[in-house]
Amino acid sequence: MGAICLIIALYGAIRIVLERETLLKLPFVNVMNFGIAGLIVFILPHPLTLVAAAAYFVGSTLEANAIASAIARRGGK
Amino acid sequence: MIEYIIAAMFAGLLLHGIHRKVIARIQGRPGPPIWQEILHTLKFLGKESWIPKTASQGVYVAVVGISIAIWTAALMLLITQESLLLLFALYVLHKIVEHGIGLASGSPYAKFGAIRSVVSAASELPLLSSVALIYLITGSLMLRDIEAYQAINGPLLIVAFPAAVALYLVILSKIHYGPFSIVEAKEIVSGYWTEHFGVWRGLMNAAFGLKTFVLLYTFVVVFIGPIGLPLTLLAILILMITLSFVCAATPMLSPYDSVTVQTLTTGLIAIYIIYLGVFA
Amino acid sequence: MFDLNIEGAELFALPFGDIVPYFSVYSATLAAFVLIFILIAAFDRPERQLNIIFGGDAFYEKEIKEGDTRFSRFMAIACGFATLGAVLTGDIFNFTLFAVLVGITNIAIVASAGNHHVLNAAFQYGIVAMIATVPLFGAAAIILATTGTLSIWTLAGMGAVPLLAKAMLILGVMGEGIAPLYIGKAEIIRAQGAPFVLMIHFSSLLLFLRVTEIVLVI
Amino acid sequence: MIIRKLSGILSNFTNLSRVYAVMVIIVVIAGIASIPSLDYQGDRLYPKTIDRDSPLDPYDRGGIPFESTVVLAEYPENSPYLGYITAYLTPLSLALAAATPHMGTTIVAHPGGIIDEILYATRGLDTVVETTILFVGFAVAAHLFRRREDE
Amino acid sequence: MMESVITLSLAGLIFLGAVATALWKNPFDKLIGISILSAGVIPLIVTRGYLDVAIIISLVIPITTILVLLLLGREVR
Amino acid sequence: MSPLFIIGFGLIILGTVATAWPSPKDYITRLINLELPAFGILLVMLSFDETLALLTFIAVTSISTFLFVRVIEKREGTP
Amino acid sequence: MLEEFGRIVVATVIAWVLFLSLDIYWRLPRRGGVSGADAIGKAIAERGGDQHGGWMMGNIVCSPDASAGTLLAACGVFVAGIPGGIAAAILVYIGNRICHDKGYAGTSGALIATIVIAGFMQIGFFASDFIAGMVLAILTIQGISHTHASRLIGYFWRWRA
Amino acid sequence: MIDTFHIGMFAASLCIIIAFFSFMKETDDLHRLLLTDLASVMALFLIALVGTDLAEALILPGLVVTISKLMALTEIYLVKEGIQRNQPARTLDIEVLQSAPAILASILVLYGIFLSGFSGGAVAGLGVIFYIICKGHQERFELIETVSGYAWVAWIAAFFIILIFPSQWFLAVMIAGGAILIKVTAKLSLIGTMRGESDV
Repeated sequence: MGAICLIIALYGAIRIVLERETLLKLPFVNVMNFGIAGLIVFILPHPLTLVAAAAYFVGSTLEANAIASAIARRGGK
Repeated sequence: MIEYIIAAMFAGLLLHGIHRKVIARIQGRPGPPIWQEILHTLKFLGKESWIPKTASQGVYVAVVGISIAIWTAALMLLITQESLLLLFALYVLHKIVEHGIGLASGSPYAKFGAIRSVVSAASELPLLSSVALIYLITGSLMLRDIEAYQAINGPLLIVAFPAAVALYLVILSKIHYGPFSIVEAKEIVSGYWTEHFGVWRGLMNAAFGLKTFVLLYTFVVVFIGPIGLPLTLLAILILMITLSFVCAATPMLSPYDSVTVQTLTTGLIAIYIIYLGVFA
Repeated sequence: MFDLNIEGAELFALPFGDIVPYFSVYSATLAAFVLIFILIAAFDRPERQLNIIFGGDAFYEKEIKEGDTRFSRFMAIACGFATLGAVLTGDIFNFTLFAVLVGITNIAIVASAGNHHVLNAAFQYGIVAMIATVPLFGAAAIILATTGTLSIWTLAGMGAVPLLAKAMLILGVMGEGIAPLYIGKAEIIRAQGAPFVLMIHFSSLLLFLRVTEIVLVI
Repeated sequence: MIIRKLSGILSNFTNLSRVYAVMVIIVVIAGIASIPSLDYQGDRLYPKTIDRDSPLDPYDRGGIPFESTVVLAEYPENSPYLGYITAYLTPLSLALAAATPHMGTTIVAHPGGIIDEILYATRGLDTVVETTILFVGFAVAAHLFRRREDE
Repeated sequence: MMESVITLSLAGLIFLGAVATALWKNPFDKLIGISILSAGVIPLIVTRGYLDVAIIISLVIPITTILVLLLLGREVR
Repeated sequence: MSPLFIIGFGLIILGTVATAWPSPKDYITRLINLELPAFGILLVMLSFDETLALLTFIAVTSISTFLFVRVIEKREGTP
Repeated sequence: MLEEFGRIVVATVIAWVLFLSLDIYWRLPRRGGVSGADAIGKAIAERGGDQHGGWMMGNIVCSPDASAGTLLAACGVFVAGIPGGIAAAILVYIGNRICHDKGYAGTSGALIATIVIAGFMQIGFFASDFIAGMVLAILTIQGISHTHASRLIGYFWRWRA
Repeated sequence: MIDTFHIGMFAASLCIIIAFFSFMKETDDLHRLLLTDLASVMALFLIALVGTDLAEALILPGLVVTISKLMALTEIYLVKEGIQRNQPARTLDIEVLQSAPAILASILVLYGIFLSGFSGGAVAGLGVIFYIICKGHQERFELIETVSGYAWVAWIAAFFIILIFPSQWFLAVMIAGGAILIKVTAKLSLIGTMRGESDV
């Protein structure tokens, strides 16, 4: 199961690298985040891991949100 | 104890007089009598003196005291045959005296002198490398051990020739009218001690006399070895005259050239030390 | 006490846990000088500068702001105590920290002048002092890794410290103690405060003296 | 002439940092050759013992609260109560340790533990200097910041 | 076995992110590269079992990103 | 020698090169590239299990990033 | 092995339906919640996708929505059973507050997913299936093709509205 | 024998050479400042290579040195260039800056207080900085400075307690942990207020 998450995370990362436009990279970032958050839970099944996965997920979502908003406010494109 | 100090002071001042005389003779002038510096000092000591209003008073006075203290302590070290490293430390602290004297009064000339003394901090570096070399050869920095070593193995002058050259350069850079004495060049009146007059000037003259004597004495003790008092004094005199010859024959370098020459010397000696340390 | 023939006899030691500062003849002499200079910095008035207006007899005194003097006086005293620590400490890493403290107080003393050139000098010096932490801490780390200890007491006379570490230690102290050259070149003449500027020079010279001793001892 | 050229470089003080960088590079390049001959003995003092199953994972050094444990300090005779701080855990961190095995860092950073022992007790002077450095650094920034507000 | 495969893939993720960060020219792209990099780093921390560290780091990294984004906001006209 | 250490030092070297010669040579690029060696040293510390230092290091790196941001935005600003 | 594969496929379909219906129910495709989501939606529309679908994808990127709620609830149930799912809901709510979002979609997603997963665990499924399933489900929406996914969501959105 | 330490040393030497070479070529002052941060990473790398508990205890002072020097140097840079009154050319007004700070900062501050010591101070300080730069601030400079001054004194007192009355180690550790926490947090958080906003 962990392998699925890992492969999807890697796939997401590769798609990020291949995508040209910055805004359209962000959905792939989201895919990668899902994969990594799932992977974290599979690596170490422990109640605290849930918090770690949530923290990672929320943190990177916040990051993506901030980047997208900054691009929107800056360029208007 | 005190008599040693007084004697050394007068000897140093006398050496200064000889120095001036030799230079004058080489340059074809009659020159002042050789006791001129002693008379100078005595005259200054009797003069009326005060502290300038704009000066930083504590530094102005304390630095004179410190300069006397440093060289007295250095003489004591030589007599009690303590650590050479401590002597080196006291010598380096002399830099502070120059700097402090220059800064204490608000005078720009004195400050220029002080700043030149700062930038020529490189002149201490040869001494550092020569101390390290001596330690490498003798395995000790106590003056008594160095004397013992020389009593067995002959003068260090031969074995540690680069160190001797370095110390010679250091003395040369501290002597008046020399190629490296940029801190008291004539374009900045008389350098860092322009503003010290009266008793202060007299005391400093005395301290500098002591300094000259101590430096030359150190050279003889460290590189030639224990040869008895009369011979030591003779060696000091010869050394002083060679220094005077150098001073008379060379022009004064421009400030940064002087720094560069001193740094290069240090670098060469450092390379020699590393060579000794790694391959020997 | 390690009885090496370098710096004279040991007078006494002051244990602070793993860090054992010691007074030998050498370091006690240096410490005495440091105390004198701390006293000078603490109680002396800075000099006042006279500016002559050329073409006339008039001159005026530059006025000194009380606040500026207070700051640089405080920093000079702090620098003095840092120097005292650097001279007395018996531990390599502690020595490097004291060296860094000397460096940063030097920056502070220089930077308390408002002049643009002087601030520029403070900045340039600060950059050198900052990159000097690489050789400083690097030397401490290499010494710790190769000999397993940082205490000068244990290291003394062992000869186990590699040449690389020694060279880096010297280089690091050079970087922290390079301040006098900067203040010399910058127009420090216009900056006030002989006792404080003196302290910069004094502290870096003492750092050199101390590092010479350390390099010879370890 | 080379001396004149060199002194030209030295006299410009923005070049000093460059000269310094060159010196560091030279020393490091010369030092690379000697690296293989260095032998690692760093674990003489305060070595790590890792016990993956302990709730204090990377920092488990043994001992029970208000008792001592073995700590390899440089001068154990100078710290009569060596090992007590290492062994101590606050009630809160004891509760955490009982609850989960994956919070070792938090537990040890809470008062008590080996790092506190080193930082506060055996090498306390380091921490004094360190906090003073922070204080001075901040004082410089605050002084300059405040001054520009006054003007 | 699984452990080493995971480490290897995460190493791939890390280097993908690092190289992308180094080579991309647009600052926003670079920040996305950093986020790929951190996606590789945090599971490695979890693999070691330091969950508290992982939580705090995954909260601090977005803060760093937002701090950098302060430089990339809308131009004042 | 753990794989973490190898990844870490590779990352440090890569990051150092990237920071030393950033591709568009402006402040922001360099500031972002500075994160790469920081992550590298994070992994090195992790490989030695120095977690407390790691935690502090990340927090301090973030704060120093803010210091740089403050300077850069002032520098590009208008009086 | 084949059975496991089948479970994952089923879990994927369930998770897909669950989060898509919840997101559309909470009107995520109506507009971009924050400016970033808005911009992503417009960028996708420029590529030839659907505007409303793009907005929803932007919203998923910019804030933990029902999909994130499902994933974290699955994680929570995987590590700690039903209480884990509820804890996940709380965490998702905090995450939503951080990301400037009302938090209806994420929280309700997490709660409903907890119930659904708990129910499916009674008939032989594992919570881990749902983690993998959710990751695959999000892959179909966000990770394959922006334009097609957005058109699909747009189709659903018009059907609801 | 070649082991981890040696490989690390080689890598560190290589990095130092690269970093210093680049530093040598650089002329712009701010770029040089950025490169000094890179250099400090090298120093930490060298210390971290030792890999014992002692190394870890040495990294923390190393970090303090870095951050305090940077603090002083950036301020000097601003004053020296005469740009300390500049308004930022860009503003960032994204929504998350309104919502994120309160929650993230409170998590970080609470966790930092729990950690105590220098690590806690750094974490909590980061939280406070983040809050202040996003939400604006009121200048309470004097008060915070005073508090941190007293905290410093308390730590010195703790140090002497450990040295002179080692039997009171428990009290001393508590004072020390708390005092350093307060001090570091206060100092670092004041950086956030020193941004010199347009609303002053």
